[in-house]
Amino acid sequence: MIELDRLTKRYGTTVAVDQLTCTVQPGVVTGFLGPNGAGKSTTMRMMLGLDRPTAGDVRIDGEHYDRLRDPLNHIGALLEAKAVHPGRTAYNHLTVLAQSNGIPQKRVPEVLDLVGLGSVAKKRPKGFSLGMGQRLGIASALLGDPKILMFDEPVNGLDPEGIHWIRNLMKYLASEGKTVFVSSHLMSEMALTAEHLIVIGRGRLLADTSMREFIKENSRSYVRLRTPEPERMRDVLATAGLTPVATEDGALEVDSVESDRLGELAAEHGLVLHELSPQQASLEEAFMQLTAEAVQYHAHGTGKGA
Amino acid sequence: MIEAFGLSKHYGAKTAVYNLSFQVRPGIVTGFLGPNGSGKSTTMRMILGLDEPSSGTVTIGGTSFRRHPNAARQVGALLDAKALHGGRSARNHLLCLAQLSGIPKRRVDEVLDIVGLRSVAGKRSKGFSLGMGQRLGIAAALLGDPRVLLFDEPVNGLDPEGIRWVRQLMKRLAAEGRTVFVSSHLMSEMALTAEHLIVIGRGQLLADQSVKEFIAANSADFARVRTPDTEPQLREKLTAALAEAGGRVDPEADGALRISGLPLPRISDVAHAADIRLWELSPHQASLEEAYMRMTQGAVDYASTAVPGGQPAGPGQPPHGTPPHGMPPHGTAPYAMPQGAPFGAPAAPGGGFVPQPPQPPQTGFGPPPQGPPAAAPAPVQQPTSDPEDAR
Amino acid sequence: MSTPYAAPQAAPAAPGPHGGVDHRPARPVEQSTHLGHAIASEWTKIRSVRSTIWTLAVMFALVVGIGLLTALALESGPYAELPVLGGGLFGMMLGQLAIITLGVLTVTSEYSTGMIRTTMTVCPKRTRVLTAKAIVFFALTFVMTLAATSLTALIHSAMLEGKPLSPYHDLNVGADPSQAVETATATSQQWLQATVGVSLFVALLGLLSLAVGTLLRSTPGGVTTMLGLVLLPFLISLFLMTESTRELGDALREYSMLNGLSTLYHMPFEFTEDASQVNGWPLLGLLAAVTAAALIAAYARISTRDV
Amino acid sequence: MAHTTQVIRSEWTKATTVRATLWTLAIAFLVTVVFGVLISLLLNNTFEDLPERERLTFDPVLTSFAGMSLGQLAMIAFGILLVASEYSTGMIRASLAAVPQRGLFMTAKLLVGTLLVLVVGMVTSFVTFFLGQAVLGDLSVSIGETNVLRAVIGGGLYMTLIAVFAMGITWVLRSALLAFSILVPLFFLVTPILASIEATRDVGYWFPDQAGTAIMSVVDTGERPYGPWGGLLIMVLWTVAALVAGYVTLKKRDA
Repeated sequence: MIELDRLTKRYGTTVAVDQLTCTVQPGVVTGFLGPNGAGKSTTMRMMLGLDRPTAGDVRIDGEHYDRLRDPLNHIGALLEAKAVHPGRTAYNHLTVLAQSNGIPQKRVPEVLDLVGLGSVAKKRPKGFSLGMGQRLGIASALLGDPKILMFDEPVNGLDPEGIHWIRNLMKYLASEGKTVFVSSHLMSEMALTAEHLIVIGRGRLLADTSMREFIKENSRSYVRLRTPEPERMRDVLATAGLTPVATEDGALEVDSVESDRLGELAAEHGLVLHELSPQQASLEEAFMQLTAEAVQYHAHGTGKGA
Repeated sequence: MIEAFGLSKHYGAKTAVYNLSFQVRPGIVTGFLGPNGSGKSTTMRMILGLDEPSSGTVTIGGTSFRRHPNAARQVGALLDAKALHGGRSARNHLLCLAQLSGIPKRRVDEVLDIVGLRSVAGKRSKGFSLGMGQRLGIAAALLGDPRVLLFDEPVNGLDPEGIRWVRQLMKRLAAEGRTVFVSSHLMSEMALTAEHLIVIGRGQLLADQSVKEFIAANSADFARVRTPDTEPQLREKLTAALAEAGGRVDPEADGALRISGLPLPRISDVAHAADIRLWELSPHQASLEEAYMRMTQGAVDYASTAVPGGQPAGPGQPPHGTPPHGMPPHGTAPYAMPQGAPFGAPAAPGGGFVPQPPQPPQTGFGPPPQGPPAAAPAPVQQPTSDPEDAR
Repeated sequence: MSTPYAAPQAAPAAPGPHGGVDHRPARPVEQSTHLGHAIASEWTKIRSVRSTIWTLAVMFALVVGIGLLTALALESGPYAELPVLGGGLFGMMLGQLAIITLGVLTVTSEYSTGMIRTTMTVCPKRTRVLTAKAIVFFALTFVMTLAATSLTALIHSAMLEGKPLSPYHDLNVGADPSQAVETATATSQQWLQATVGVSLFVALLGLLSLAVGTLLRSTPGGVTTMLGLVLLPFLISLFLMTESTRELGDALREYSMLNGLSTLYHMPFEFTEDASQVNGWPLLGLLAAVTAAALIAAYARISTRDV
Repeated sequence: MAHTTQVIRSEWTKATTVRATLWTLAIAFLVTVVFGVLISLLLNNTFEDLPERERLTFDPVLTSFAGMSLGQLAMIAFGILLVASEYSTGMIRASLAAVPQRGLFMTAKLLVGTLLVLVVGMVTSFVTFFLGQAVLGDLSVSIGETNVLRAVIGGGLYMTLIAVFAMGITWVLRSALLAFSILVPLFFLVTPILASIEATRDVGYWFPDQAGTAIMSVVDTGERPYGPWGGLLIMVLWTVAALVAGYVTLKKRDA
């Protein structure tokens, strides 16, 4: 569990993180979202005691980070992929970290195998690709088998196979009762991974809610219908007090209703359905809606002139 | 138009790219996919004349890159975001590139506007986030208003707003008749952006086809059907009826049914005939990710160990609960598809993805966790998972 | 694909002010580029990085500052111990290190930052880029060192000219300064060598560093190599004083870069009785030849090797 | 305390698993010994040619340590690389995440670094002394003579302190390039020049390297305002000051 209490960080006059209060719960994957410059990285760095808060507090399982003895056994973090000496082999890199926290040596080959770097354990990371660096970073996060895991953009540089793997890994870790805190800009990835969301913009908390709630609250959900008898369907829906909207491809979209009810309605009137699918907006869309004005570097809508 | 013919690149004894021939056509966004180490970057670098091919040729608009009288007016490229001197301001960075290819100075401010970096143009790029660096790289690519654009992982580090912007930018550039060639690992992004795909693995061409064809050829669609919760017997009845009609029916965790091998109207008819009401009947297309994973399995270089209690990396795990709607569906196909792997031979030691049976849990060095947390591991091979079959 | 319902965002964003191909800003189409473009570009590159400005400022401060201190120290003595303009050497010994570093960095920073790939994709004519770099760098460092050496020479000539020559230089003169018949002056040849000559020498040394940087593509590698090239021959020569090796030692010392610089200040390591015979130009020519050879190697390297 | 030993062990692994650090130590040893022997050899052959004054103040111990002026550069490089590589690679974040107690972290690194340079420094000092004396022949002194053991041990201490001083400075500067470009010219050009020019000699003597050198001479030329131990003390003070400044920087600044 990670608790933030009015956490604040100022650099000179700019406020990077502003009175952030929230709790990251164990047992679920919590996504940490925000536009660039929202203060995500600063927040994560303060959690790890790398940056000092200007005011407020952040606690890991009730303790300040720098009070933790062997912190790797409490919290494992992937902050940036290549935080590694290029001349030290992957195996030795992990050994260094393991020794500093009294983690048994045999754990090192274990995590290397786990992330798929077993075959290059004795190679120097100088020649690693971004994806391999990322895997090494993930290995160091898992090293102490901590109860809390923090990943900053974990899929950066990973190939699809790696992306798939890390997604399942995070879900598995959460299902084991661990606290998993992930920041990412990739909404489609997040949607597949996170159950809970913490969204910040300009250093402030914008949302702290479940994925489902978040999408529901910040976008439109509807049911798409397809039937050989669209006219009759319209009438039936109108009678029920619903207003369908026809789409270009001949389907009907009905807002704010459960598909269950539409199924019953159709059956009642003997209507054949060729599709009855509940639709939800994507996380990306919901996120855009929420953070619209918290975006810092707005590109112009056009690539013109280009 | 980019044309590669018999392109090969060896580094010592190692072959990075082997006999690669393809065309990237103007007017559409072409995606360039492949696992890590498959030779994507090397190919990109050869297109741009940074690396010399060991054999074969690659031309842009009929001329090899290094022969272009003014390459920047023909070709714009984003190779990696931070390929710039951190001590130089964004504007000066673009200015020196503009001068190098005789582009007027005001174009610098134009592209800064396009990518939204005008306000930080005078700041040194050292302090830029990855996303800002990426925008600057895109600005540099657009500088010469080129007919051909190459982007390597363009959304890396961008925030959601930026990702969406890049996606629209690339589509617009293509719509203007330019050649847009994009490499990315993010399948969901690619699916939204690219129309055509070139897929390579271990340096060789695996596929050169439209996204639609690619997905169709490499995955299976299915339908999701829900019957009223209140009457469980309807579910049994429907299962039997659909099986009789030739469909393949699998239960999903939330009580819905997953049906493959039958078109939606047919399912509807079967249900109707059996007098079963439906609460949901949604089409699910396989995702590009799933299709891609199946195609490239043999060509993955650094495969991770299976997630404990989960599944070997690969699509097709049963959901841990109801997945958020509309996410790429969990594929029906298990991972270890022999025909999915173009390199049928057993993977080289230390390399290739080897289909793995479900493994004992591996995280944690304490007592092993009790059993897998999710559904029982899927069988490694399923006879019906043949793509053609499922279609 | 997987998000069929993402309908709202599927609609393309509102077209921007410039919608399509036809609205591209009209501007003169330049079919091809030439060296002039590359030079303009390199000039922007070199001036837009703080480290360049700092390095040159440090060089300037070292040369002029140490020159001034030396002049003050020399002025306090009764005799002119050195050639009038010779005191500039000490500042330049340090100042040349700044130029060497800058020369190496001009190329290697492109490699270490990855900028080189951007540059080469914008201008695939690699030799042109190298030529432009060399021209811009040489011109800039030459002008800067010329300013520094000229100012130093002016200071020295103003403060030291007219001091009596040390009696040790002329055994006929007694120990009493007032009896010294000759006073220290700087000939026009000395002026030319201590300003233009030294500036050419140091700028060439920088150019050599640039070539070495191109060959090695590594900042520490380049700087170490250049420091070795400048310092080692002289250091090694110190250890070759025994009879058998003395000749080799003398040759190393005579042709060392430090002696090249020193000679231009009319203070060659090998003491000669006749000051009028001291001439720095041959060693400068030697350095030019070495630099040319290194540049040729750099051209060969840059055009054949993968970036 | 178990925790401290863990961290020290980790730092030990860090220092010994990167080739660059080990190479610099090896180079420090080789350069010092080889140059020391060469110069001793040279002097032994040319002793008769030396001016009277130099023959009278001839210091066989200091002569055998002549290679140290070059060898110390490698020691400085070791000190700089040990610390700066944390920053240049980003490893510092992984390290501080693993050991958030920054004082402990720095102490452990310092201890490991000091131990390594002390051992290498001492070995270098003794080896170069004995080889140098062997080569010096008639001019040599034995380790048992007055002040000689002090000078030889002092040589090891000097090399240790110069590397630790470099570490302290690097903690402040956090960049290898900066540290190199300040320390190398300082010790290789500036202080030797200051100490050899009459006018500036009095200032030059107070720099750490010049002061520290005093411990290595057996013959007191009486030029310096302090004795051998006084000189070493000055060097220790410089080193402590650099370390304190380094600690404050580490403690105060965000990683």
